[in-house]
Amino acid sequence: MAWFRKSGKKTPGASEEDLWTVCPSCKAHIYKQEWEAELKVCPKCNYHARISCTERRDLLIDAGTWREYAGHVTTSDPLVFSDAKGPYKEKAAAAKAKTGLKESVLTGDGKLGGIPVSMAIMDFRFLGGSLASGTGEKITLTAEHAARHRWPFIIFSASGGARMHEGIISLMQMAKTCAAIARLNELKVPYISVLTDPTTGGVSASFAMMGDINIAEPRALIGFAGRRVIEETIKQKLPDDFQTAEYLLEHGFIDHIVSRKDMKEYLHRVLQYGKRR
Amino acid sequence: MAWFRKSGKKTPGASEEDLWTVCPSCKAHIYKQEWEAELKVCPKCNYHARISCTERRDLLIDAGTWREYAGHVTTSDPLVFSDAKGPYKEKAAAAKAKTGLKESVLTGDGKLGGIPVSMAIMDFRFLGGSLASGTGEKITLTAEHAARHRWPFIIFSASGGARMHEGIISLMQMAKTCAAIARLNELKVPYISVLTDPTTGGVSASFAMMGDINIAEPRALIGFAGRRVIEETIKQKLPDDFQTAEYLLEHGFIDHIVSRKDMKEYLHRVLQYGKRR
Amino acid sequence: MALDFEKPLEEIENRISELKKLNEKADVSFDTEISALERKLRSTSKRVYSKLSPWETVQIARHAERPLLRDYIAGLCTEFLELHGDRCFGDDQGIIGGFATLRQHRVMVIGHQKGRSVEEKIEANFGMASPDGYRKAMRLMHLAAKYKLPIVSFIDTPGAYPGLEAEARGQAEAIARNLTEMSLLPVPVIVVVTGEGGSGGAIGIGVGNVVLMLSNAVYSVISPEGCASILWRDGSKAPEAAAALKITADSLAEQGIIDEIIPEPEGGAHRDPNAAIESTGDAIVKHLRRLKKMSAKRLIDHRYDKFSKIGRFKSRK
Amino acid sequence: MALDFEKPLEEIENRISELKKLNEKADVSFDTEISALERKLRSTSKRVYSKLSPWETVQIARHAERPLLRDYIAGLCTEFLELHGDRCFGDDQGIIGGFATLRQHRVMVIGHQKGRSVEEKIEANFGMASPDGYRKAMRLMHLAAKYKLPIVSFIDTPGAYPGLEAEARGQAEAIARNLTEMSLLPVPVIVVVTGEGGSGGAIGIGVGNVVLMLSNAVYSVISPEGCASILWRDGSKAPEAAAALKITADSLAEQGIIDEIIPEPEGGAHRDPNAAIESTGDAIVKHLRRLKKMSAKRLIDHRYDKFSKIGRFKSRK
Ligand SMILES: [Zn+2]
Ligand SMILES: [Zn+2]
Repeated sequence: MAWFRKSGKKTPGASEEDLWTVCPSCKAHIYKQEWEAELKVCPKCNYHARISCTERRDLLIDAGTWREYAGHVTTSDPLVFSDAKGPYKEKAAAAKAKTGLKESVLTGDGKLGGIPVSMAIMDFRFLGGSLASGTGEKITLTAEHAARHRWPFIIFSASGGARMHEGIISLMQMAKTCAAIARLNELKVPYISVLTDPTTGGVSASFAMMGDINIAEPRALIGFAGRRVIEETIKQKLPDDFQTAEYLLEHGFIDHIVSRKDMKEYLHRVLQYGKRR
Repeated sequence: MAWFRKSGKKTPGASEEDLWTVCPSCKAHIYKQEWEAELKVCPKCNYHARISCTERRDLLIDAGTWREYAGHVTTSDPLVFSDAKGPYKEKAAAAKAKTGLKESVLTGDGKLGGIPVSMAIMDFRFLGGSLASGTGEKITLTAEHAARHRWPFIIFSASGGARMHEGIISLMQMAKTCAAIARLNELKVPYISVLTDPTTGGVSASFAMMGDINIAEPRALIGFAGRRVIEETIKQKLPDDFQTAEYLLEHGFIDHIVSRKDMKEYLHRVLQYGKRR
Repeated sequence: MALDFEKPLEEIENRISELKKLNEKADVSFDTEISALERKLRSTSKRVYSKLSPWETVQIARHAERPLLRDYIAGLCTEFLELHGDRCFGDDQGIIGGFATLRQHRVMVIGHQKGRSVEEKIEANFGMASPDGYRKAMRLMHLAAKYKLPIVSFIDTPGAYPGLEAEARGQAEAIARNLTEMSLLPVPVIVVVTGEGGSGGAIGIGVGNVVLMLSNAVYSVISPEGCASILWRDGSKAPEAAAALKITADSLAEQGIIDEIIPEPEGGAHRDPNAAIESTGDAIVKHLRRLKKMSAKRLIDHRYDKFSKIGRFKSRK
Repeated sequence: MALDFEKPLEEIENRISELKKLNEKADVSFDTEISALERKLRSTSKRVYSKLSPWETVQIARHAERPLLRDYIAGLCTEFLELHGDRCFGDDQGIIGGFATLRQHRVMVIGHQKGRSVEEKIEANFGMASPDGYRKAMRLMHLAAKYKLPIVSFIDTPGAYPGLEAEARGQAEAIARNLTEMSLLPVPVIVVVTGEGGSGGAIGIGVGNVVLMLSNAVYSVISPEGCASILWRDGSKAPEAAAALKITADSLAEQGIIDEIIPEPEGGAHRDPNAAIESTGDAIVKHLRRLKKMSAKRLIDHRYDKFSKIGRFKSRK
């Protein structure tokens, strides 16, 4: 696989820890090379670990065909927000430095098995994949770009919800992005939503739920309200499978659960049905 | 009230029975004159007894404005159907003789508080208000008539469901009438559905449920499957209020419950909002 | 599993196989007798199946080995991407659907699922769909409209599920909405009645530009048993009711309700499922080719005309 | 029911009423003292209310006596025909709606209902709507579109209900669908934030051509308490969070999110509900007159432009 990071740091005498990784779900020890070869999916329990937007892009887009779109858009600080841990500006700067991204979503177009597509891929590492002005703007601009070219639009969601630090403007991105999706519907441009771990709050309650078909990765957490908030509200424990992809499938909100290794092929198949005719 | 029948048979020395009627619901004895003055609504328990299509028309349509439409349509016997009790033809003839109607629905147009409306009023006395070729044809023709004139269309349903005696053609009237309603929607012509006791089976599962707003008379029986069939299927007793208008209101299928005496005024109010603008 | 009226055939078949066994063991040859019996089997077969009563047809339409939706999909579609959910409450298994490539045509397939094994049957509620099934079907049909995909709808249900929950969540509303919204679909809709066309539960996904029907399928306003118990006050009069209701493909063609009868192998589709499935595919593709040439507006008008003329009253009649 | 920061005012008010009582009984007159106190009350009032902190504004926005949707309807509408049901599952009372005649304009009113009495509050789930509430609202908005009626949407909710059932029946889907479908409504949509504009539960009926806001209402991506417990890890830091989130009408106007601030009587709408309600009616009618002149296409484009420019990135900035 093209996208997994070469373990460049490995030196002679590397400790055991460098060779093994621990599955965050079942705690099994997996040989790092296998972990990467399995696309960060646990071979023991099928846990789909979170991956970066570029890793995901490389898994899906034909080599050499990706063109970033709206890449100039970055975070804003309309409220000059600051909390207990300091200014939002610094937090955002740190996120940028850590990830090399300018916002919580990577947007662009490319070919998926030869089919031109427009794509937005959220990255949970960037401030929890939160939806803020830049995120909404990038998704909207890319949806409009897709509309102009009549390219199918695919969003991979991974988000804890709206980003508080940009206040009401973050909330408004729910309406803004959904309006862009509505225009795709009017133009009969396919829109596929893929929900990955986690897709919650304002993202689940906007574009992520509005796909022509909604696909999820296995066991992804998907929901509107947080588990703790719900338990406090209803004063009872929630079932274990609550807000999993499987739970949502059963309740009618997800069309299909697709493993990471099958995702590209599945999307390619689906897109055949959305071809212009 | 113009519509109640004069008790013309009353002669000197009439027995007590001629003066009193028994409420079919609470079994209270009601003075006949009161029963009629109350529009056949029980003053003790608010039971709305079934009334004929002409009684209902006279309650709603401004005097002198009614014009029957599609009045030539009558029953057909495409299957030359006969059952244990004899030929359908005879049954239909008997219904016609008894009611003076040609089919289970009265269709036409008139003014409701000055507003021109198209209307279909089912009559339970005519073979249980069953939906057959003539019923569906009359409703469809009248809906098309309403569409041409852009008159609001109002259906009063009262039906046990599709009429078996005309076989599959009765079933097809569900699709036929709904297609006519769909055309009204396309043209933005208001369609109000009023569900009266009983509205079940193929009528509940077609035009009766498709009003811009669905209104019901108090305690009307409304449902898809019969109570006995359901109890046999699920092997348990159903709650008392099951399939009542009140139950359907609670479950989101009815907009409002309107008493018979308020019906004309309520419809008149609603129609103000559906005026062409 | 022979049906009652198939007993004579079963007897002949049994005798043939006995003789064949003897043929292998014994010195004497029974070839002549076997040939005679086989001739008799063919003629008896022809006689039995050519004059099936409507009630016997019902038995075939409900036959446990009759091909089901999953068999048609497996036989006709090189690809089936099942889609799930009504986006509102659940994912009923009484109606399933998804993208399918049917003999090279990309379509949306929807249809009743009855289930073959006991587990499947329970999961699918024996093909009796709930409101979420009808709502899922409508969602998929709207998706087909967006993607300009023809819709192929397979009908095979005893009826919509008559349960408390189904009533509470709007069985009537769900069917009514489908009837209304299907009438405006801007894509070809081909309906195939493959087994039982049970009342409102059937027509709830049955508003097509063409309605095809297998030769031993039935399609009825009410089940023969239900009709018998109401009009004869005796459920055992189902055969009489079945006859009176005129629910067989021949009768429905005469009544102008269906557009084409798809011939089944002698004895019914279950005696040669592949042949039945192939014939069904042929018929679907034939109509698909024709309908695909129509504009969206023409398709909608065509469907409207088709249904509005059913029961059209002719005063001279 | 005085709020904390209103305590000084309450004290002055109490002394005035004591003196007034004495005035009646005693021979000496306290008129001079009373006049002085009344002057003091006015100036203190002005001082207190003119520099309310965001957190104090939240208190006013949530005030138990603040006018609720039913009060606005009673005050502004000569007729309200409440309509019920989502046609799918139920009739949530957290959002209500119906035909209304608002100052002679026929409109569709929808909005959150909080309830005044304990019973009403429980019935309305304290204004926290469930998916059926959002679906009912959308159904009524589609009906308004059919009837070409402007929509007036009143926002006053702590947020969408975070319950197990609400999640299971698609709280996220219901809100998302509203956001999507509201953007295409071919009629004027006027949104008024009258009290609490709580997050997704608020915007779920909040996609308007204009968004108005009462001067002491708040509108926020998250409740101050929720924000404090996440970002300060201390729920008691809600006042700080309220300030940081910039959730008051003034701040939202500065951010270009709302189109007009509806002035409230000094001390808040609850101190003179009729005045607040009348001002709200004035503002609604003003915008209604303007929007009614726009074509369906223009209204849709106008709404799209309004929202798509929120958070529009300017590279030079
Ligand atoms: Zn694992
Ligand atoms: Zn009574």
